[in-house]
Amino acid sequence: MNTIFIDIYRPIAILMIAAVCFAISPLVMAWVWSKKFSPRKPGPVKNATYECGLESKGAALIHFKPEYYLYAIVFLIFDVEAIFLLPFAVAFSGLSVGASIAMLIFLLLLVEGLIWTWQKGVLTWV
Amino acid sequence: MEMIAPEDQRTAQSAATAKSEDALLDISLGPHHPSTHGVFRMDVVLDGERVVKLKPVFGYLHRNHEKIAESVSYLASMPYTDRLDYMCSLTNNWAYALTVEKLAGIQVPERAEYIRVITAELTRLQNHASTIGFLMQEMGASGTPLMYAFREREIILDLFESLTGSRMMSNYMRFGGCRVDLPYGWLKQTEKVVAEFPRFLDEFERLLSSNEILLARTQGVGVLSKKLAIQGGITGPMLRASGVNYDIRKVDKYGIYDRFDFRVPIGEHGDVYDRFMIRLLEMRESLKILTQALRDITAGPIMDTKTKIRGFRPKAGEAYGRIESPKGELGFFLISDGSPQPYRYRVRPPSLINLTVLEDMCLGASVADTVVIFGTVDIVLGEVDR
Amino acid sequence: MTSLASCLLLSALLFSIGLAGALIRRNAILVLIGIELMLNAANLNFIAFWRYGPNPEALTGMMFVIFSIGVAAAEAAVGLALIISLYRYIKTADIDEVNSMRG
Amino acid sequence: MVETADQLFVILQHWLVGHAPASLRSILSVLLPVIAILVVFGLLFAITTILERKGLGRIQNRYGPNRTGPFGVLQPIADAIKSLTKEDVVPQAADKIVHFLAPVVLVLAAFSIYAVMPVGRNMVLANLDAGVLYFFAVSSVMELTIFMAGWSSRNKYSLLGAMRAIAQMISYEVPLILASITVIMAAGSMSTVTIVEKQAGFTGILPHWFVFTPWGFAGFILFMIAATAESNRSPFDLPEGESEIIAGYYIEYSGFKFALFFLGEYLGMFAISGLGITLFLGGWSAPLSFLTWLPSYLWFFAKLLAMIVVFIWIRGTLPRMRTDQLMNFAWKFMLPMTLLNLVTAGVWRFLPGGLLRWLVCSFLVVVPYVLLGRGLMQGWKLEKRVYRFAE
Amino acid sequence: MNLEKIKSDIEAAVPGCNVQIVVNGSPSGQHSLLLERQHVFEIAKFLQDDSELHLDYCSNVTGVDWLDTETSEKVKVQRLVDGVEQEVEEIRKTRSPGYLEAVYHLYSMEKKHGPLVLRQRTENRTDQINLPSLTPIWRSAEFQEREIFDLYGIIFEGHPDLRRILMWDEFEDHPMRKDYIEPNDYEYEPTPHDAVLEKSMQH
Amino acid sequence: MLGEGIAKGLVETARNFFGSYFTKDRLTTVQYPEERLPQFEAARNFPFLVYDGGDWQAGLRCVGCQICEKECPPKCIYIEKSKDKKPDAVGKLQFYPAVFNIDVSVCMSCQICVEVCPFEAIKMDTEFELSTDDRFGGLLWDKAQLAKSNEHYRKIHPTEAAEVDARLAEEKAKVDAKVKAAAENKTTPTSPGAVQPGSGASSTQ
Amino acid sequence: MLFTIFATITVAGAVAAMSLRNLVHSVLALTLAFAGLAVVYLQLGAQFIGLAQILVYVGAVAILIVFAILLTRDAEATPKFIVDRSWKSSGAVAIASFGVLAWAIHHSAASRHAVPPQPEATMQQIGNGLMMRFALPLEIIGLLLTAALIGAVTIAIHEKQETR
Amino acid sequence: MDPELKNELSRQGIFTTTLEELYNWGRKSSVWPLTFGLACCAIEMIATTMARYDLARFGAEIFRPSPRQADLMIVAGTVTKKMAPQVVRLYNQMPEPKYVIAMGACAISGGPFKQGYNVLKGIDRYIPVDVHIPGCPPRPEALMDAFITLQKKIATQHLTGVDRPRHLNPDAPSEFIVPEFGAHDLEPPKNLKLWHITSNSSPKIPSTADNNEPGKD
Repeated sequence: MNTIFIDIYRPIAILMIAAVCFAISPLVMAWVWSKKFSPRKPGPVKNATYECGLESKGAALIHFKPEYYLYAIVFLIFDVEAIFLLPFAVAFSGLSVGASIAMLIFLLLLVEGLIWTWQKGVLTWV
Repeated sequence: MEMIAPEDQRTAQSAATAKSEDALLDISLGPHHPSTHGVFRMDVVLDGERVVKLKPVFGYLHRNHEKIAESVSYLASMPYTDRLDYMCSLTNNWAYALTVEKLAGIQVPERAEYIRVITAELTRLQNHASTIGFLMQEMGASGTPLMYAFREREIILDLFESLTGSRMMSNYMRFGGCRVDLPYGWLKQTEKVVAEFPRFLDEFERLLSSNEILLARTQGVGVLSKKLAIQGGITGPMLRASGVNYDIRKVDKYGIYDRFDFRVPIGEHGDVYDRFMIRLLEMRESLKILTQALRDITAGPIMDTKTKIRGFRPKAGEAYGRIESPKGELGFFLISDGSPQPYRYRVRPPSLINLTVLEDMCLGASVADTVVIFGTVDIVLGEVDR
Repeated sequence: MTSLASCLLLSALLFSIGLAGALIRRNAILVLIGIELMLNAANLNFIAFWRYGPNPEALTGMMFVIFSIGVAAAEAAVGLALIISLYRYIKTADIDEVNSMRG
Repeated sequence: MVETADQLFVILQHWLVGHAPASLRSILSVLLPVIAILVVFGLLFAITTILERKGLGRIQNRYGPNRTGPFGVLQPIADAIKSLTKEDVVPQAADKIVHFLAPVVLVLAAFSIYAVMPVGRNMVLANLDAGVLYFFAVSSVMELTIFMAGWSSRNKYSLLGAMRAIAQMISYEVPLILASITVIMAAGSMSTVTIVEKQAGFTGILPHWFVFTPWGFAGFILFMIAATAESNRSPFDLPEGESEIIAGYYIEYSGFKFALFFLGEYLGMFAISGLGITLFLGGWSAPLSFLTWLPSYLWFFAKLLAMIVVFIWIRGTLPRMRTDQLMNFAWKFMLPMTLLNLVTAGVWRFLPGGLLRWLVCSFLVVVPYVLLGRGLMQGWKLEKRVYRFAE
Repeated sequence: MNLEKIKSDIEAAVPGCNVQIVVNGSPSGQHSLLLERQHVFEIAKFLQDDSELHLDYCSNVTGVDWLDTETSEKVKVQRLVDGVEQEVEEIRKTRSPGYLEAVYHLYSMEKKHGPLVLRQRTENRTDQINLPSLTPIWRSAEFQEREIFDLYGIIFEGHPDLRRILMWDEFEDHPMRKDYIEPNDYEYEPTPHDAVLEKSMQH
Repeated sequence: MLGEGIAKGLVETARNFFGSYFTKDRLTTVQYPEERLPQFEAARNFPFLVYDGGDWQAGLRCVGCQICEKECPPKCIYIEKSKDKKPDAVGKLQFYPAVFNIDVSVCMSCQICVEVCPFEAIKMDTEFELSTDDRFGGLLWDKAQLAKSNEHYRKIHPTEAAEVDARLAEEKAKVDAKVKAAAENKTTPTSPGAVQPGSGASSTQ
Repeated sequence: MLFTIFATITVAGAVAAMSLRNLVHSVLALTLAFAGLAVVYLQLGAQFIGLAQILVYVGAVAILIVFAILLTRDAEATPKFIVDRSWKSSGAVAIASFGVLAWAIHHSAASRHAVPPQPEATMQQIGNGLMMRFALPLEIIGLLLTAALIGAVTIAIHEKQETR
Repeated sequence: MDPELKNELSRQGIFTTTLEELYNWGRKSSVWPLTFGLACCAIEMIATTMARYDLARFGAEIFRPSPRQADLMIVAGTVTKKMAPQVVRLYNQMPEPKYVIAMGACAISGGPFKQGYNVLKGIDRYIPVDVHIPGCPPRPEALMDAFITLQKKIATQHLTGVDRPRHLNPDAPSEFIVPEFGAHDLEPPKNLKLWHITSNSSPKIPSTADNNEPGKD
């Protein structure tokens, strides 16, 4: 089984490794450059958090409003829905009307949820 | 390194106590921020992305203009007025010259008045164009409208430079007239510019004024009610966008504005879109004035011959003079004690006073809106802080 | 070396880590993460049994996992909503404190 | 001859692999295309930066960079050298590891997408059965990296930008997937190669691209809007909204890490454009039947460049949207439209071919668009205004 | 606008108030009303609400510093009030305490007339420097009064947010006052001048 | 309709994009170091001192009257008057500036010095490429750096210079006439003793 | 060999997720565990499941958890004690359960089957199966998702209105 | 390298760019300014980037709003005492190599507002300035000239050796003291490590000698 696995995914794995190298190699080069020629000079002001030229006050712990979370819920549900839709879509050309209607019902169920949330005002960003 | 001012500490503390309740974020936009027109700073308290409190912080460009002016002669203040609202130095010149003329009772020759009107309206054109450009920049339009606006501004600046010698800091007007006469061919060139300017306005309107994103970003945002506008002493296009018909060119009829036929566009909603459109419409009206002024300008002297340039000493007394600068009512208040320097020299800066209602307009808006609303106030820091 | 046994062992390990986390950690979100891990361990079992089981053509195990992912998502959404709701009321996501507050 | 030109790189690869020692062959057969991807898209990134700067310049009545090298083409190299030798500042308060990982993982995810991108006939790294799903799975990792960047910087603006980025990207991911599903329904496969092959035929001289169907056209438009939002391009560039939150999530990044964010962002843009081309614009296939003699990869990159030009054009024109409008647009316009489009695609299959099908499906797409568009405009109370004048 | 009439109107509307007309000697002819501090608020309210005046717009607020030395300026203003009585004025010159002054320029947006100039004066320049704030009536005075507080040190009672506006909060001086001494940072002065030198020498 | 305005805007930018290849209006860039915009006659940047004739020391019109120093709003001019006198442009014996410094790092290019100068001695230059990394040396211009010939003045401000020249010539004629008249009355020149033998004025002329 | 690597990554991610002090780090580690698990799925021939795992868990659930963490703000300020008071007994339970499971796996007959060839599970098959045999569960899961959506939103929106 | 030799070699088509030249070329061709406008000069700075003058031609149109990504700080306008700490802090937060152009009279010396109580008399009291461009405000061309001057300056910097620029020298400081607000003035009023001019105790004597003094005996 491993052979199939390797055959399919080896290019992807090598691409990923190459991509990591691609990303890290300039950082390494930059590091070498800084060691060799241009020393890094950290300092209390230089490494302080940027805040429009003022001294940073307060921690950057932003308490977000629950809207973000509501959107995330709707997103999650529709993401999962997409997981079910994808195999259906692949098989769609060979499916009967009945199966398609089954999917339509599935969709309508979710649309119902969407309409409900819409009416609840969840989809309205405040 | 401790740099938090006591007032900041107070707000920090109050915000901290509020935070435990409602989890607010206080963030400062500026003094170094891409869209605060320089070094303005807004201390904003955010609830999510909604503004619940906004305190403008001034003084990052407080250049002591008034103090310096009180120690130099009347004439020497003239180049300093250029640097007040550095986008429109010619109207500043005019306001100052007008006030000194009031203070000393000087008459201005007719040709000079025409020149003043022409330069002031050109100034208004370039100021409004770049204001709209900057506003679009603040809406994130990658510079294109700003570039178009500055393309036109450069054409007008060429006129200014060929007349006054400098692109921005004209130092052109004098008590009782203007410094130099129009150079040869200037009027013709100006006529050409005025004739071609509507093309730019049309382009701008096609580019922007029906753009859905712009409509969505501006309509219903930053509404300023008529009542609050009057209360807060708002002037200029911002006031008129809120539905108040008050244009000092019409009210005071200073200079020779009563000779021209032009209209004052009035907004209804007082939102960002109105302020944007009022400026566009005002530019068209300015073009009308310019056409008339260029047609009617008379020959004659440009300086009142009785006025001395050096050793100018008005009688003791005081005068307040004001004009409709592109940003609003620009006033100068001078107290003379008979010496060559003004005893008190005060600028009534439209930019500063238009900011009075900034918080009221921004409450409940998002950060993005705040920046845009701030953009429509059209301030120049040199004038705000002086 | 991949075999059913190693898959199952990995699954058991994940399950135990999830269980340990869910039991030990005080933060409710981490408890939920632990539960999520345990669910994943179960999923792994389904896949492993589908792969090495007697009747892989039926895709039963796979289907089960698809549905399980759906259920897990629903669980996560509701669970986290509950935590947030709880946090809103008693300003903590610490289970111990929640317990102590309930007496 | 045409065939050779078309398969030039495939033949080249085989030839090179054939000359390599046997032990290296298998690895080399993968490594060559991988290196090709890195080089080609890395170069494309460089070209696009200069193209964008010059294109924006032209839109704005100016030249753009034209001094570094002939016509300014060496500008990206200068930028790279500058970035490489720039000091790397990591804020004291930052979460150092995550701060470092974020750009690396972003580039990793961005490059991984290209594994399923068919850039030409027989030129795909891995023809996965679930290729489109792979695309979405990997690109969803990019959202997380942006969060990592914004959160680890411990900066208010960056966190605000990161949250905006996530909210925006998750909101537009659903329409993106749903818009793609219509194509999968028509093609009956999630393999990117199969999808392209399905669009290879011609009727007369016109190709069988999915964009030339009512649902395909609507889907393409919706896909492109969602793609613009996914890749954080103007007018959806809120996460880095310069005029509001300064530089957004990468505000604290300097030196080459910052360049990596740029790289990742552009790679994401290419990838999503590539997917759009694959799904709707027939991938590598020629646009007109008499143009098939040109090599397939040329067509792909020509289409990609065209997409990039459109992105630049849009960026040069439009102002930025606001968070709430962006979100409302995603959930109240994009999502219903894509769902309806899904149904339209289903109806399309069950209706017999001919004019009726076109009419019905066009109707199904256009009417909701008009209704929703009107509704949204009215909901936001947007209108052209008339002003009164005082004399 | 007739200042005499306004004065009598005010005195009729706000009983017991004392309003003086300060005559302005310049050709501008903008004479002003000097208010005393007890009734300022009522007077301002009246000016704003009166249907005839309707001064709904406070354009400009200015702080002025009049030094308490025997300055000719101060006396000149007085002289103009008195017209020709120059000898009397010489006697008064012996003791003329300085004061800080706030000048308000009012207009009407509704009626489109103006300006009406109001003045308020403090008792002296050192300790009794409080004035009632007119911000509650005209909001446009908010920043301007803050500025006067910052630069002149007049404390406006009833101002909603009286903080320094232009200078930083740690700053202690009031730089627009006539006797303010600037910090000496003219170390480098390639074109030295009398005025600059004087400033440097003051330290 | 949703999208209509956006499309209009896109058309507008596209028109500008393609226009930039065809019309000068849509490609307004002037590529600075190679191409330059023509300088306007009125343009001004920093002052310079005009001298007549070939020798700047002798021909300097400035008489060191210090009016500009007093009137300069930012006080960037520093003048020390000479103790002796030398003949000026019109031949009248005048003082001259022993030291004339302008700190261009302070100058605000307001042209007030030019306006107040009764001797047409100080004029505005149009030179603007003055960037330097020498803060203290490079930006304090002394008399030698400031002195520029009348030809230069004529070149940059032809109309104005012509007027000035005419006026000066007139004055000179008047003075000449006076001198002539004086010479007819008295044989001795007005004040030859004031010109010291070692001064640059007499030795170079 | 490969399996060991990915299993190690998965376990390491899981352990890190459960033991790190900073919750955001935990989530990031958790995504690593999920990704590792997804690779294991791929290795087992379940391509669709593996990619769906990444899409749902890394792309959505992790984001959801991140939002939850940022919403419960004090959770990010690391508390002094991150573990339960009864962590010893809980740990023992976990270890014991692992022991039992491991013992069961070791002695199970199932693990001694011969390894069958890789089964085919194309998208086509999954789609057909989903729409034919599993159509009813599909509808039920649709219902469940809708219910979860409504339920979760109800719980959260309650807050939203309260904070206004 | 000897310029004649280099010319000879490049004429022969030989690629002779040394590391140092490549480094300097890269730096000078890609100078990203900080979005940083203070006053009047800022408008001219913006005008410089606009279509007529187009600073972008030099590869410098990427105005970065964050100091972390910027190379060049154009101090465009009057630096007030209230703003000075922020300017210095922003400068400090920029990563090396970083350059400063003091644009306009105000930034160099306080300019016309020099006599103001709240105006810093030159930004070089706190941060090192690479190029000064006088003018009030300098024309856009003048700013471009300053930019070219800066590019020339960068091009002549050496990678090693005693005369190497600050950012290559491990001992040279990269951040400078941020002044604090005092009761009457900034504390300290100047950075003594940078500000070499000692107080001119006899200010009547100009600090630079006049060479060609005709009247001096």
